[in-house]
Amino acid sequence: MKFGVVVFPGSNCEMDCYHVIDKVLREEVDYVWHQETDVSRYDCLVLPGGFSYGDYLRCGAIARFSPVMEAVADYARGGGLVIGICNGFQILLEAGLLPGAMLRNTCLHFICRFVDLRVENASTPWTNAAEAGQVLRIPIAHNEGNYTVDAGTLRELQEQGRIILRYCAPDGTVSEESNPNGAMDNIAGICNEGFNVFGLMPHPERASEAVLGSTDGMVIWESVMAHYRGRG
Amino acid sequence: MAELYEELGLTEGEYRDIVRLLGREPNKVELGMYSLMWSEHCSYKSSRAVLAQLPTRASYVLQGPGENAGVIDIGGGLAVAFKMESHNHPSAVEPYQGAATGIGGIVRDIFTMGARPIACLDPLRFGDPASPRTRYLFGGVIAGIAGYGNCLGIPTVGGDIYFDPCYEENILVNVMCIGIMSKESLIRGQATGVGNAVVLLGNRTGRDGIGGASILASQEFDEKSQEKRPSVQVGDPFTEKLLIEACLELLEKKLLLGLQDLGAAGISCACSETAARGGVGMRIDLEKVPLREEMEPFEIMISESQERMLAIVEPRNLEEVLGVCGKWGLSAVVIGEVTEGDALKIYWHGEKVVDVPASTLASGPVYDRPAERPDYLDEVQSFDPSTLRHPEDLSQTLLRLAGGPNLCSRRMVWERYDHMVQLNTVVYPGSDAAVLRIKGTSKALAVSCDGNSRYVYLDPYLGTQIAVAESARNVVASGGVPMAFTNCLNFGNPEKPGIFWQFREAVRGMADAARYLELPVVSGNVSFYNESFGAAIYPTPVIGMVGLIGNAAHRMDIAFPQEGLAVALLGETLDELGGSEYLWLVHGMAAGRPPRLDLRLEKGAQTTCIEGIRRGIILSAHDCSEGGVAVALMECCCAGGVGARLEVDTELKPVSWLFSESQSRFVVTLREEGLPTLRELAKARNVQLEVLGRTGGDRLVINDWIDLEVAEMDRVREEALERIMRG
Amino acid sequence: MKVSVFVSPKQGVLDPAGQATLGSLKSLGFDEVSDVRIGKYITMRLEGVDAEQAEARVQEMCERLLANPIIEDFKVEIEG
Amino acid sequence: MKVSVFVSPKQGVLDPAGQATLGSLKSLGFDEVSDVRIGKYITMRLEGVDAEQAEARVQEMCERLLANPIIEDFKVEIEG
Ligand SMILES: Nc1ncnc2c1ncn2[C@@H]1O[C@H](COP(=O)(O)OP(=O)(O)O)[C@@H](O)[C@H]1O
Ligand SMILES: [Mg+2]
Repeated sequence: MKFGVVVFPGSNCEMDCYHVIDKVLREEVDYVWHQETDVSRYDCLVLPGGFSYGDYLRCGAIARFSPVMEAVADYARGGGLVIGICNGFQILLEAGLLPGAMLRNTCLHFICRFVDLRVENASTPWTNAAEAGQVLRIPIAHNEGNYTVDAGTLRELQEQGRIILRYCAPDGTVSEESNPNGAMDNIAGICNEGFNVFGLMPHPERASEAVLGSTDGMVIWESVMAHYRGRG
Repeated sequence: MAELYEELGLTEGEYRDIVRLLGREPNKVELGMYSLMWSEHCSYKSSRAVLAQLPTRASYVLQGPGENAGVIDIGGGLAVAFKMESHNHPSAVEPYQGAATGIGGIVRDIFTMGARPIACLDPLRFGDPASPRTRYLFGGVIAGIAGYGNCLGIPTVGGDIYFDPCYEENILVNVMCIGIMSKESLIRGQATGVGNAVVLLGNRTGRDGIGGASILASQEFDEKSQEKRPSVQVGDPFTEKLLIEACLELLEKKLLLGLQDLGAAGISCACSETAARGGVGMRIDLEKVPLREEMEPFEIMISESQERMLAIVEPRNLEEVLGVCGKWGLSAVVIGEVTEGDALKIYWHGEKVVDVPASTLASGPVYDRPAERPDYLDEVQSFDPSTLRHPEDLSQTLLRLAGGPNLCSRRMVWERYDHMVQLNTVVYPGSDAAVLRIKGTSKALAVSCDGNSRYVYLDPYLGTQIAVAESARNVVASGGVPMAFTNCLNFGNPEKPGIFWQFREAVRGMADAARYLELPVVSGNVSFYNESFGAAIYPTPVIGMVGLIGNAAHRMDIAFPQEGLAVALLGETLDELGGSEYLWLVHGMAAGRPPRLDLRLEKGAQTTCIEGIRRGIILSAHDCSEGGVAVALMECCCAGGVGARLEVDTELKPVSWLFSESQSRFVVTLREEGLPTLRELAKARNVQLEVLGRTGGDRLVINDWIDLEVAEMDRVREEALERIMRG
Repeated sequence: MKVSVFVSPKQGVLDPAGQATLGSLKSLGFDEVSDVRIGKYITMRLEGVDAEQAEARVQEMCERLLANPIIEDFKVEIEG
Repeated sequence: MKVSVFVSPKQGVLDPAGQATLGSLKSLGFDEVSDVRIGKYITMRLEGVDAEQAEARVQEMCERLLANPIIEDFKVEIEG
């Protein structure tokens, strides 16, 4: 399976994603510079975390006009697998590939720590290796992860099973106390209608090696690999 | 010129030296450059002679002090660059931007050497935690470090924080950065090769910090500082991130001969230092410098606009260099060339405005300042803690320490920092040292920052020795072998004999400890004039220690890992409450003598601990520092969520055993069967080993002195800082 | 030509910064404040266009980049 | 009473967000833009004060909390 990790000026998790794909998953991987216009050779695109364009103006607002984003949009429309992590998620929102927008965390500061996430839909390309209701321990690291969307779209997301991950307590209870950033309905990750585009605030690449304290992020990588190989 | 040199902070003697060196009177621009380059901040004129006694060499030191950062060889073709720096005054004026640009500056020092920055640490000192000013400064500084460091994608993995009224007006913001590189990529801030191009990379130049850092850092701080406000530098972490990537790419492609960051005194400093180090001259056409606004030549020379670098490039590589910068969206402009001789000549639209020997700018005067032991020492040292009445309820006393500003958990701080990015952090903040794995090898680095200035105030020589020893001990407790350290020396006005004596004694203590423990000092920074309204801060040397863990599997943290383990104390506990946190928090006193330090025992305890870890006997380790063994035990319990039941047999009074800050001690856990070996290891080094009891349960119980629920201690520790900062 | 753009959080959209600022103002004793919303104040210069063209162009800039219609409203002012 | 506060980066102070936005506008083809600066647009309601009192109070709020006088300028507008 061949992954492409898209690099925007100011991305800073691209090397982490590359490392995990290359050294842990042992799959093929390239960096894709934001000025490239052809991404057709990849089986999955990763939009990594970081501060593209310094998060200036609004997170992801400037990056979404990078030339590569038109190619990413075409790729997604054709059913290609796209995962946006943290800033990558914000870029997908700004580009309209996923619905909604990000506000500042209600605590108004950056938060970097492990959180618990409940898998709400385990029959997606991104979560088929999990069981519905399974709790994953994966770190977040962001300033703007307070997801918001209009009521109609929220209902759609809920009804179509497009809310993939929600912040929860270690026992899986979804509550206000387990919401680190104020996100609507505790949303940590969502998909598009076709389920081929996935955006999430937590960083699975930071939880893919035992030495880093958790391997729960592997669920996501293993799911997408299984999906690609027709087993998902 | 007479009024001008005084106004610029030069003495009459210095002015005469300049005239003698030039063989003529300097013009205004030249004088301004000398005033900055010969300022304390840039020239180290008061400290240089004293610093000469520090040991700086070891077989593995690739670069000692004198460059942008120190570099050590860690084997396997890899090297580590690191340095610490202060951004105290700018942070007191504008905490967010001051701290942010502090991170920016130290990070540039690291990638300037050819290393990829892999971690930052931030030793901070604030005033009274109850004052609104402290809360404002604290909030701004933390946000600034987070705002800049997080954006760069460099994890901030450690630091330390002390609150003391002595820092009320002069907070300290020290920052350390560590980078990793292949040995061959080491590059220096040198200009070589006549005819080579001098290229300015990065942000455009504006009026930032004009008369800023160098002047601010070289004068005492009082009401006048208000007027200096407009010169505050604003950080642009996005451009810095691009600079890191562009410079590392340029270096990897071997396109640069020299690289130098622009810091204090801007272009003046970068040009004169690179030319002087390379023994060449330089011609600069100042009008080529890209500007944000209209500026005078003098202003351009000294502007401290951030996120700029100076590179020396062979003409045949120019096009490729500009190409790489263009790819990263960075401006890169040839502003001059390397010339024969040693003259720095600066032109403004063809007219020569400066013509001075570069070396005379780069090496300023050296002073041997008068030093005199200050009077306060006799008074504070003669205090005898044994005359005190101690509280009856020791559990409550321990809780009070746990929730006190200096000992409570710093989680709310490090959780605002991205401490995980780059996927190297394998022991998170909250332990003794942070541990960073080195991908592609079995190795890891352990890094820690330390400096208890109350000890240094009470005894500058001993206090500074302790800072070195404690920093090494933190590295050891994390499984690392200390290799080398950097430091930042924060002191008052060196022109005052009492302050200079503190400085001299502190450096002597650092040198002696470093020599005994065989730890070279590879880089550092001096910040003088930390005074306001005539009152100086405590003398505050801060140590930044780097150690190597040969096998990352041997990394260690402080948490009691499971129930049923033996809890042992390595090292001896003495009746030493002088200078302790207990004395400060409970009795409101900073007095007495700091704890003793026997460097032989220190080394013995450290090697015992390391051996025990390497042989897999020791399963958790924590050094004892502020708050004594009681606080250390509490931290071990809270970190692991595991209690302990301990029986202590001692002649000492309970408070002394619990809260004395005796040095050279570790709390360790191990399995029963490991005890005989650890006993042997300790005995061979004359180190005491005392088994205190067993881990287990959900309480910490020590004799009939302490009986506390782990969950309660944890809650008190974790909630304290946020509560204190809410006011 | 000088142009100002005012971007503000849409009615009904949460404004965490505004709420926190309101809280701080109250705790500083500014009890008369009852609602705070924080948006962006963007100023720019435009060259070689007249006011009418400018209006249209800036409108377009807002729609494409300067504001996010899901969470923000904007208004434009041309100073000439 | 409705009050607006406009906070902008002081002349000469670096404005990285403005620079990045300018770059982006240019690459989107808005060549006529020559300078962008990004500040804050704060709106609030004040109860039980008249315009003159409001002016003075908001001025104070700006100095104490809403603007950072070291790097920012501000202006106040009372709408009544
Ligand atoms: N300013 C800070 N930034 C990040 N981490 C910090 C900071 N201050 C303290 N820490 C972390 O908190 C832990 C406890 O610090 P400290 O009490 O100074 O440790 P020690 O006494 O072992 O030197 C350490 O892991 C340290 O790195
Ligand atoms: Mg320690």
